[in-house]
Amino acid sequence: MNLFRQISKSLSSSLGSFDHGVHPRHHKGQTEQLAIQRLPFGKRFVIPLGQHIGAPAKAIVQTGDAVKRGQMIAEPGGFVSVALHSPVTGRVTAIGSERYADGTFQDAIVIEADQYDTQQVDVNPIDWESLSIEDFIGEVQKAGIVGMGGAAFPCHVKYAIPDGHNIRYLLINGAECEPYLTNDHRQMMEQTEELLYGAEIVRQKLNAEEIVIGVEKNKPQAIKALQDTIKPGQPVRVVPLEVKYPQGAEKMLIKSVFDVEVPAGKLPRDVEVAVNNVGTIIAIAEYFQTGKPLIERVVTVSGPGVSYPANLIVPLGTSIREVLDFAGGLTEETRQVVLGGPMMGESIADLDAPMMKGSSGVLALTENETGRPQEYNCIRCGRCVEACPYFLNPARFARLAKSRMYEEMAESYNVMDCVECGCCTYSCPSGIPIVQHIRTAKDHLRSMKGKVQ
Amino acid sequence: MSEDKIEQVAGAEEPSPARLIGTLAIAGLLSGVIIIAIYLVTFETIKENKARELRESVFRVIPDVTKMQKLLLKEGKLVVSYEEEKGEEPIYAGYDESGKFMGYAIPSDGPGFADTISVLYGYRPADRKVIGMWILASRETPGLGDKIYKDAKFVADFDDLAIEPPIVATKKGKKKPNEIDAITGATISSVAVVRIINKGNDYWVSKLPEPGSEPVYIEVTPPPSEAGEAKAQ
Amino acid sequence: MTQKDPKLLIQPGPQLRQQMTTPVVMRDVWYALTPATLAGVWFFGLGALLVLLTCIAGAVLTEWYFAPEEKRGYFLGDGTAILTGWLLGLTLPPALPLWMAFIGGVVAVGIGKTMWGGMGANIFNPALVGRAFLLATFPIAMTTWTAPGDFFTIPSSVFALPLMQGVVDTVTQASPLGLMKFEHIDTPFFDLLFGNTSGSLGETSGLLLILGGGYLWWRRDLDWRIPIGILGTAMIFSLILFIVDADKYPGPIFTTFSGGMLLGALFMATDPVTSPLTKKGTWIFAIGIGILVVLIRVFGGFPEGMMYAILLMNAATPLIDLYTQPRVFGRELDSK
Amino acid sequence: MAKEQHAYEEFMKGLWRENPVFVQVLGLCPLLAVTNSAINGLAMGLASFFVLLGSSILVSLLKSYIPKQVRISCFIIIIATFVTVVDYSLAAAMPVIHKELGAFIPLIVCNCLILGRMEAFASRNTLRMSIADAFGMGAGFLFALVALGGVREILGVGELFGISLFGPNFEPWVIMILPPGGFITLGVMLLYFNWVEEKKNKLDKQLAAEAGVN
Amino acid sequence: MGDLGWIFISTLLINNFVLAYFLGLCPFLGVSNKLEVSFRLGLATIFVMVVTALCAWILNTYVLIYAPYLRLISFIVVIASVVQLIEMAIKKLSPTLFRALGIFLPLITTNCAILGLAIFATNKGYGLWEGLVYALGAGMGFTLAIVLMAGMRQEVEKANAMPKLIKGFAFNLIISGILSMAFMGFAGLFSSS
Ligand SMILES: Cc1cc2nc3c(=O)[nH]c(=O)nc-3n(C[C@H](O)[C@H](O)[C@H](O)COP(=O)(O)O)c2cc1C
Ligand SMILES: Cc1cc2nc3c(=O)[nH]c(=O)nc-3n(C[C@H](O)[C@H](O)[C@H](O)COP(=O)(O)O)c2cc1C
Ligand SMILES: Cc1cc2nc3c(=O)[nH]c(=O)nc-3n(C[C@H](O)[C@H](O)[C@H](O)COP(=O)(O)O)c2cc1C
Ligand SMILES: Cc1cc2nc3c(=O)[nH]c(=O)nc-3n(C[C@H](O)[C@H](O)[C@H](O)CO)c2cc1C
Ligand code: SF4
Ligand code: SF4
Ligand code: SF4
Ligand code: SF4
Ligand code: FES
Repeated sequence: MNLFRQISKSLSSSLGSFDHGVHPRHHKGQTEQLAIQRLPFGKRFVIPLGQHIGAPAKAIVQTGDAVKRGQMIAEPGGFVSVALHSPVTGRVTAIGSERYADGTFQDAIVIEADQYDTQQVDVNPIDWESLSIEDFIGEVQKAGIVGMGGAAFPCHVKYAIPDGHNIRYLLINGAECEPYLTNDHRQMMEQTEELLYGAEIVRQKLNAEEIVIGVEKNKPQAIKALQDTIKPGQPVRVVPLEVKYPQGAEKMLIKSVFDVEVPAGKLPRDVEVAVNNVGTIIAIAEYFQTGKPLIERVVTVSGPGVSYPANLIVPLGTSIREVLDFAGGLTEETRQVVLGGPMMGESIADLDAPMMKGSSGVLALTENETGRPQEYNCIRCGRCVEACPYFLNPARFARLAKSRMYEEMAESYNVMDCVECGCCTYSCPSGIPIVQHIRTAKDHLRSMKGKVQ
Repeated sequence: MSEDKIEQVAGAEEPSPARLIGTLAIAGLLSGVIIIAIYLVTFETIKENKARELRESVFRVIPDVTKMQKLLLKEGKLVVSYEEEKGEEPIYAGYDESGKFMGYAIPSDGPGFADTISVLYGYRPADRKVIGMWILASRETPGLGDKIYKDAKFVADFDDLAIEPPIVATKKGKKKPNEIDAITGATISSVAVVRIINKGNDYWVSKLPEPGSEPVYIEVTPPPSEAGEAKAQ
Repeated sequence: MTQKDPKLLIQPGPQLRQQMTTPVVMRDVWYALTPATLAGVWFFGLGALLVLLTCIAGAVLTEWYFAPEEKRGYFLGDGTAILTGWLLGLTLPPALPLWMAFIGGVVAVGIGKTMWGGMGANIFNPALVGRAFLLATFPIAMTTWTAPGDFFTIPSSVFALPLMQGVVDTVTQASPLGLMKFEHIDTPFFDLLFGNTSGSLGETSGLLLILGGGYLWWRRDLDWRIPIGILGTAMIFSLILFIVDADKYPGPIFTTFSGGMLLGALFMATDPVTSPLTKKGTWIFAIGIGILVVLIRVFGGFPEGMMYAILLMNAATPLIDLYTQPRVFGRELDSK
Repeated sequence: MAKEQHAYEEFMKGLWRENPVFVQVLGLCPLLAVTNSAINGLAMGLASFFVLLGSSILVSLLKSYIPKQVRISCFIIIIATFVTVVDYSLAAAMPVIHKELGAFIPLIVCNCLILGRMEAFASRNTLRMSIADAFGMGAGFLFALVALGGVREILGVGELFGISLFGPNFEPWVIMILPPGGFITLGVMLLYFNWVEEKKNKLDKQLAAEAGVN
Repeated sequence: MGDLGWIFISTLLINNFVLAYFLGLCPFLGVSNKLEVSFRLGLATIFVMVVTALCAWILNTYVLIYAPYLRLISFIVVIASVVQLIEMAIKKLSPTLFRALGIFLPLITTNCAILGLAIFATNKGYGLWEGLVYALGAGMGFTLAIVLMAGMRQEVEKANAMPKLIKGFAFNLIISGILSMAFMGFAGLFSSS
């Protein structure tokens, strides 16, 4: 048995992948050859105070204030929180409730751009080498940098390594396993130098031994660009990965690259790894090279419902409508607009909602992609079980959730370990919205827990 | 009697162990008396019923007999027995009116389709033939396996059946003297009956006395049932 | 208010779905069964077709009767009632009285499926529940095999009055399994492959069944582990017995191609609803069936054990599922 | 008179409203094991009836003398005594039936219905009420046995109490007299009882609602 | 197949106490909603059955040949006392098990499977070894049946899809019927060849 395990283990590790997962068509052809373009500045920018995981930021400007591009307009609201900066030079016209992409209302700062400003910023490099780790973390927080891989988790928190832990590897997540998205791909090709520079900064600050960049094999140009740019002797390694969703989920990535499982409920640092998205690292590099905080990001605009797909640098706070208009507007057939990737992203209720730090893509989907099969009873085909990268039992979740046996889902089946990657729902022939059931269960369990405490 | 009175009885201080044991003893005694009484009342009839049933079965498998006696194997020899004796498998000898030996009735059992099948069959040592078969107990499927006793044709196949070479059940129509026709749809049960008889033969045939020297019928002895009854009294 | 974009859908993720849906899966099984069914009807004649259709009618009517009125279209739309009736029909003797076939369809769906809460909730294979019921209820009619014959001659037993016995007036002939079990007579491989033998309506043409199974495998509708596991186990087991005593025990080829082995392994054990969820569980399930089939066929009271083997392993499926839960990612790492 | 009414109530309760089999689902083992024909059901039912009645009378009479701690043992001894009596009497009077019912007569001892009645009723009530209760429960059990045996015999062999119902060409439903048939038939009968019950409840509710409106 | 082997297989599978003889239905239907408890009850039953077979043999050999009329009473009393002892032992050794089995331990005593075992073994005229193997087969058959049943019941209760009308005993009886039908497949095992 042991031997068998070892053989299967070595086999799976040689493939550079994790077990289970799904293979949706990746649809990246539309944009992967398109160079990143800059989206012209619009007129009105909406900067939500809570666009990252953790406490919302606190506004430090008032209605009527003039602000400059790159100027801090909100300070972190706690440790797990980051600063916000104005994406344009202009004037604060309002601070109040604004509509979000998902249709809810939340506090935001509204800035009217100054039509006549050049929107240039001064270059102010920061001497990172002399910073202590604490100061470095402070700088990253001040720069407003959050995870660009989708979760928008404040980046500096990951760098606050408690005593007794150390980081051996800085793992850069260039998997980009979500279909349609090519922003990471283009950045790895076009901003290779910045990426390696930023990685070196983080590596030195964290005292890591090596930088490892994991890239799915369907991005050969990115892999080549990286390999060509790495200087001999530099502690950087590029690992090509099997094309499979969710290769980019951090625990999957760690498994694929190092063949190590991060124990449930633990963080990557517990296996001596820090994981950052490509975009995150480039944002750090830019901040220390030029002093420019996180005020714009690269966004893929794609999908069959967009006339001219593109990879765009978008100033944060720009409305989704402007982004889409730049890409030629929506076609007649569009049924749905998604912020982020089609697997993890969310439907947009309101096109006037702003782009945020975590918005990696704007996708317009047609009937073909969004049509849902009629829901049938689970036929226990096991496809979801074979898809779940966390080896959970989604069929059981769906069944138990229907009979509202939430406690059992947690006690016997570890529902809380689910990362909601969507593989199960994707693969279910009976059209059961398993992830939705899981979310309901988790909400219920969390609220029960809240009540007990 | 009202509820509270019960409560009183129950809630009273622990009765002494002596009282408990006493109650149980009285209950036991009472029940013992009743049981022995009913036993004595019914004993004779039950015994008779059983004996009658046995006699009927034996008479069924050995044609033309009117008398029988029980035989036990003792130190390699068959001896006549009148009493309930444990441990030994009995067989029965049948005689006609004149006391002439007609054949043995041999019980045998073995696995059938459902549960154990118990068979009683008649055997005539003179020409080494099975001369009758009756099922004492079986749980074979009604409508299928139960044809081994409900199907007259099948039962009749055993009325004149050579035992050498060992009996076989065939599905192609019996041709040889040692063959019987298996019942269609109940082949398993048919084969089982055959196997059970072969098993009985394997065990008994070599142990039976030479033809001609069978135990003679002893008229004077009381029939087994009376012997038992005498003992009980 | 932004009502400029009224068409936008809001739905929770993931937005993408793979293409296969449950009704499509079920229809694929229909297509896969068609060649073997046509062959069965060709060999056994129109009577067989009537038996098959009656089974389907019994199954579908029962499904319809018990479905809530407003959801009838939905209940019947998944195509499983027809499939259940169809598969049941394929396992029946071609000259079975129609009223019995109808009862089989009713029991299959009524007790095999509806009672449990409809599609997906049952633990036992509905078609086999129907068949097991019929076999235990009408054992004689269910083991009366007619020989392949004239296409237009319908045995009069087919039209027996309800509750009354059928009189079989066509040629009856022991099935290859019966011949093997009770008389140790082998049937030529060629006949087993092409179906010119007596037996259940749809089980006789090995080749066409494999063709259908191959189609399902190609469509990814069935888990190849189940047929491979069953056939492999049964072949190994029977090979061992064959080596021990070639006169008494059937060989692996006969075992594989005779009786309901292929129909069961390819179409009935693979019923996703009643087989385990995980790969490991699936292997256990398949190997269990393989062992039980040979055990019952060779040592048991019935010539054919496929149905009982599948039902028994169906009963064990909840336990198999329970004990083959995959180890959750990142949990119990130390138990390695 | 009130008492009379009461006893009648107790009787009807056992026979129908709290039928030991269909409502309380007690005493299943002997019930299923012997009911492959109506006559066997009848015999078993009568035997159980007798044991229940006899034990009820005795327990009710002796209730104040039996200490609580050993009451179960005493009940069992009493029941076992009556069972032995039935066993021997049946063997003497009706050997054929006795052979059919075989080992299941002694198993009446284990019938939880009987022990349950001793514990729950006879040991707490007057002789009169206990008799009424035993009559009701016994009759209810008997009714269930005969009903189940009847259904199984009718379908299983096409006869009722040995009288052929459908003529010689009837195709018997063999499963009915086999064990699975026992389970399934009883299951379906319980289902029927549930259904009747639900219909009645619905009707009651409807009537109540109508009464409320008026 | 040797005689002992056949006795074992026969009671385990072919003439399963629950599924073919309808013995031990109360625990079979009553306790089979939880797998864990069912399994333990099964083990307890195996144990009690083996002890019962031993007691029955002793009684048969040394007591009942002199007083056959005491058969029923003596079986009941002896088995009840033995179970009482076991109950006390379990209470001491494993309070958890005791709690899990709850009221069912005493029920094992008045369980007809136990008495049935003693009576059938006597009727069949089994000796000591045959009786013990018979008990083992019967107990394991009971365990097999109740564990399968518990697995299925847990599963359907989770799915919770069956119509309200049939829930409960009716449903469990019909599942038992199907299981019993499936076990018919073992009929004739090792007796045909
Ligand atoms: C199902 C799933 C898929 C993910 N896919 C990606 C991905 O393709 N690329 C990526 O950078 N991060 C992805 N993530 C986020 C990573 O887990 C991880 O949070 C991120 O790489 C950390 O870097 P960041 O904090 O710099 O974003 C995914 C997360 C989940 C749960
Ligand atoms: C309270 C808390 C503390 C965290 N601390 C760390 C940390 O110290 N190091 C780290 O790499 N990630 C840390 N994370 C982030 C998670 O590992 C993970 O990257 C984040 O939830 C987003 O994951 P995703 O981008 O894969 O979706 C923390 C998350 C939370 C909620
Ligand atoms: C429910 C059922 C009960 C059966 N009962 C018996 C039986 O008691 N005895 C028996 O020999 N065959 C019985 N059989 C039939 C056997 O399984 C087997 O098919 C038969 O013995 C083969 O005989 P044949 O080749 O003559 O048809 C039964 C079959 C079924 C379906
Ligand atoms: C590959 C496959 C095999 C199937 N086999 C059967 C079968 O043997 N019997 C049956 O009633 N339904 C079968 N079905 C249909 C369906 O799964 C079944 O009716 C469910 O058990 C009903 O809940 C099958 C479906 C598929 C996809
Ligand atoms: S964030 Fe999602 S889309 Fe991007 S690489 Fe990770 S898994 Fe793939
Ligand atoms: S959403 Fe949760 S349960 Fe479903 S596949 Fe992903 S991790 Fe597994
Ligand atoms: S994929 Fe869907 S139908 Fe298949 S087992 Fe999972 S939940 Fe059930
Ligand atoms: S108490 Fe006895 S009769 Fe009643 S259900 Fe339980 S075992 Fe059956
Ligand atoms: S009646 Fe058989 S166990 Fe209760």
